[in-house]
Amino acid sequence: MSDLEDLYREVILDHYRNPRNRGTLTGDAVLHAELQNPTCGDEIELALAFDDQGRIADVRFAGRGCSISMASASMLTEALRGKTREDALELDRQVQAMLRGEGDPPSPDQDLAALSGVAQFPVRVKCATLAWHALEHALGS
Amino acid sequence: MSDLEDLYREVILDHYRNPRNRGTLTGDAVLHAELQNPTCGDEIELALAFDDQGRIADVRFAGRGCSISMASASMLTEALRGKTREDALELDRQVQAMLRGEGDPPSPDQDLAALSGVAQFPVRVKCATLAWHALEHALGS
Amino acid sequence: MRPTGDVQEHQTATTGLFLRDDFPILQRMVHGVPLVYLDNAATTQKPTVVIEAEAAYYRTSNANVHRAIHTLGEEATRQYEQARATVASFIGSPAPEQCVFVRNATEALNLVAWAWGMDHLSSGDEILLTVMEHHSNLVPWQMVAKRTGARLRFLPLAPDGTLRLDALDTFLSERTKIVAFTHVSNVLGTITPVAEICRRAQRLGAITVVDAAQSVPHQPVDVTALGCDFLAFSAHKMYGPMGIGVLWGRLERLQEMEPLFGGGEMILRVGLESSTWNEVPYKFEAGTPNVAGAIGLAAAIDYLRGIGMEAIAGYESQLTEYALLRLRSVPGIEVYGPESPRGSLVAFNVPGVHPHDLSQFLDQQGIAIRAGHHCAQPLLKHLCVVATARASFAPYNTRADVDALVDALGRVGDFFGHVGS
Amino acid sequence: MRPTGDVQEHQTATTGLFLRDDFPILQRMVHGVPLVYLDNAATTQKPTVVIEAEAAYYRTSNANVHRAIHTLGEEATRQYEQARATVASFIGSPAPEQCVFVRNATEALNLVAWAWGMDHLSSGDEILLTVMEHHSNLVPWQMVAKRTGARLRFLPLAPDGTLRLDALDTFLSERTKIVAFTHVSNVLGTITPVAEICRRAQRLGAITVVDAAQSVPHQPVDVTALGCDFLAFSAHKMYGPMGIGVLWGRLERLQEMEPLFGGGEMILRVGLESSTWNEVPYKFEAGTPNVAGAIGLAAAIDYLRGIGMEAIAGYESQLTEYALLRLRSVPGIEVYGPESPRGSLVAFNVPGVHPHDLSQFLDQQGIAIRAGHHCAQPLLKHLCVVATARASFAPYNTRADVDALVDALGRVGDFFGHVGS
Ligand SMILES: Cc1ncc(COP(=O)(O)O)c(C=O)c1O
Ligand SMILES: Cc1ncc(COP(=O)(O)O)c(C=O)c1O
Repeated sequence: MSDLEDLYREVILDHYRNPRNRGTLTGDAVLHAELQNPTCGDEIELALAFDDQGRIADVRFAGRGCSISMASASMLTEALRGKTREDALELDRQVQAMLRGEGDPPSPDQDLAALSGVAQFPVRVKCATLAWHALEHALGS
Repeated sequence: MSDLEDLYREVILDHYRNPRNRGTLTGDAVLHAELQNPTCGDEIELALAFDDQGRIADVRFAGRGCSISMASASMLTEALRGKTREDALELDRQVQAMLRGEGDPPSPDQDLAALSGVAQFPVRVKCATLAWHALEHALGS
Repeated sequence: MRPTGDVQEHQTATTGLFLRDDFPILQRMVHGVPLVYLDNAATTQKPTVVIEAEAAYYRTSNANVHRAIHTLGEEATRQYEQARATVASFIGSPAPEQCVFVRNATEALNLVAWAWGMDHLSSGDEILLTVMEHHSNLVPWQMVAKRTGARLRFLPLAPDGTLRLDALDTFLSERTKIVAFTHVSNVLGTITPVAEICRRAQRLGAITVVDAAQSVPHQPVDVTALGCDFLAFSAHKMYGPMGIGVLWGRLERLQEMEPLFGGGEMILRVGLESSTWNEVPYKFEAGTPNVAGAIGLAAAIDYLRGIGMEAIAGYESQLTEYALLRLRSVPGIEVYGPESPRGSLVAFNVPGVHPHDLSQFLDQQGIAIRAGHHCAQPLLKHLCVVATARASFAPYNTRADVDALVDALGRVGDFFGHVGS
Repeated sequence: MRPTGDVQEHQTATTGLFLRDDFPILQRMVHGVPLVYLDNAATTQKPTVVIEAEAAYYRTSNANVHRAIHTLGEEATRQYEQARATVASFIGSPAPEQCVFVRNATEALNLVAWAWGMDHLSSGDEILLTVMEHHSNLVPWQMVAKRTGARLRFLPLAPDGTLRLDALDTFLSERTKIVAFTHVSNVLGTITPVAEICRRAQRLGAITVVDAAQSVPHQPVDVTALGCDFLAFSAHKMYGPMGIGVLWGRLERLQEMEPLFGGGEMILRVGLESSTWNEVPYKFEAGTPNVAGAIGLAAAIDYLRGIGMEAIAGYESQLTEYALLRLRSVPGIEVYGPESPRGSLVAFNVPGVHPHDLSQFLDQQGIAIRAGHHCAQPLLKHLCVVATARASFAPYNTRADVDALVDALGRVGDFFGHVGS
């Protein structure tokens, strides 16, 4: 079962079982996005709060989905904190490329690197990108 | 070329080269019909005049088409003369059955019997039945 | 192909009612283990006779139909119309011309919705559906309702997943112009009482549209006995090719219906400004049809008849009963839909494991099931779930396939472990 | 398949540019003589690689696409989307998603007419067509004009069968919303200056729809160079399977266009009362698509590319020139259409012999041509004929095939004799 273990690496299952930053945010400086995966109906809501310097101060997610989509969302919330809008979009580009099998992980020692196995499972790529597409919507890009 | 000669029997080619009863009719007791073969655009117009006893006194046809459709029309005009509406429809049924390969010619010594070879050529059946469908339209059946 | 025989004998056999050897893909390995294909409600596998029927047509008789005066054209036309006659006799259609060839059940349902609906619906009219319709029998009616001002209503379900027939009279009225509903639900497996609904709908002057995508492949279906106005199904779910399906209609309905698509074949006479239509069914078949597909569908029907639809229904119902029994032994599992009668499919959820993950896990052991909303989002919302897993059976499946599935389900919890929320 | 090579060499060869052995049906005898297939504009024959591509798909990877999380589903989805990418690169589409899979060119044209036309046309608007359109690019516009109150106008032909481009400016105005026209006429063989018409139409804000059913199979076609908004063609006329075709569109146009059919796959979210659509191209592909057909089309494109579209165009143009020359030697023959450039087909009439009879006579000698109105009744009325014969060529045809045709035409008068009127 090596393929399967490559997809479901321990760190992914950990994020799935113990999701980070679940919840939502309110306030004027908060950007929201809500997205659905047409393949399966899985849903995600993302909320981003910026600080005065234009950096992401807090990120929360809510929704229902499979281990891949929920772990990807959980990792996203951790990876975005402290980033500017431009940095966030750059990370998004790198992650999307990795998920399509067209690039290396943004940083090999991040949890996100564990998602690189998804590229072998084209139908699951949609699960893994759901949170990242929501990010693009939230940032209006 | 036996198949071809079976389709194009001499009497058919004769009716095609020398069509009987071409033209049209006018008057109150005249029934008209105009029909087109969707396969090819061939057209036929049929005119039927009845006498006091309800018998067909005169039949004329006009139109453009292939040898099979024109010969069939020409033969129809000859075969109908003197027939009542019911007799004409009975003949129509017999000819249509023959053309579908499901029945004998109405009368083996009539010119119409020559059309029995058409049954082997399904696409041409539409050509041969054009005049007879026009007859049904004219008789309102 | 197996001769129609003693059904009893096959039920216990491990070889299936269809011979697995008839289906080349079933010899295939997936992740190093033999394929166990349990996604038949999505699409079925194809026997060699179907694959070969299409190939043979292309190798020997390929031509455009209806217009050519040459040998290939005549052969192609004869085979295409013979396929229509085969379909007609399979579903008890009084005449072949009542069977319109389309791409799939979805197109058939859209054709009725647009071509019949647009000219016969107006503001205040009602279209009665059920909450368990596949999107293909829901979205077209939403679109047509929006254009015509008609209103959609939905017959509810009883807690066991059957239709609330007792509520039918409160939903049916003189305003009801169309009642469109599935014969077999692709999620719950519910079998609806088509004949009774049609009778009650027609008494009030409504026309009836039956989505038979999940029934025609699995049980004898006779349009005359059902008494419906329209019936839709797809070849690819009944062992036939993709790209071909059927809309069956009552002759009067088809005759009073304007064509939706214009083009070659469907016309009688074309002028620059306007045209007149050819007769039924040709007025609905604009452009070059999928001749090979129709021939492949006829080959599938011949294959099915060689076994017998009664035998197929009997075999599948026993297999599904066995699957229900075994699945219910999985701790915590939730199984959807009525007990019996039901179509040959079971939707379920295993606690703590999302259907996507479940499906991925099973695939690794060669088992193909479906996970998701099954194109029935309103029904899933009604069931309060975002997705389910679904195993669906064909006569090449066996008890051993069910055992493989259930055994794997027993291991899935260990793999994903306990999930908090 | 023959490697791209010295075109000169092939022109004189008697074997064709395609290897006849690649096409199983060409081995066939008709009435005891070898088949000479000259009805390629109606539908082309299929090489083994295409027949086998469909069969191989069914034998190894058949599944429903886009939703399944299992190996077969992933393979099927990958092959289906790969086929879309193959189509896109073949016609120079900036992106694969601009290629919508439909049944045939007819459906593609109807989709534009209904889905784009219904929402963008209103009373007083004009749709500009030409008098030589195939019914598939005429009847849909008649239907939509009738529903919207738009008016049809027709660009006339010069006596030689070319478009009266000099009249274009008098037909084009701010009222013109759509200009829909054929790239290559299926009767006259006329090749229209697509890029110029698109440029002039777009200057006035009209969208352009190109019927490429007779061009994509025979010459390099690049949608970017043509500059059109939509382009339609069928696989079965380009050595691919029946039941699959393509609507290509500019991204903005496809995005602003509502879907016509509702159902599975084309939705994002479905509620009971309303739904939201999936993205392009999926919102136009409701229901289970013809996956095998798309894969077969991609195999046909690979086959064509192996030879090269330039080589094909060159070979066919020389063969057509030869056919024109030889046909004109038949006493009294009437040949329709311009001299050159022209598509690889010739429509003609032999005096005193109706095309039906001619076609039947030729069939007896193994020669398949077409006879009739070629789904272009308005054009035939313009030519003052009810029907014509038509020979149309593919790269498996040779000068020997043309010779067989012309020799037979020399004998047909004897058979039918002189016809009075
Ligand atoms: C110019 C032209 N347009 C459209 C069509 C319609 O193609 P199809 O029947 O494959 O939809 C044809 C072929 O019949 C054609 O020649
Ligand atoms: C009940 C039901 N209706 C309609 C459909 C649509 O069938 P198709 O995708 O072949 O058009 C399906 C299958 O997906 C179905 O299960």
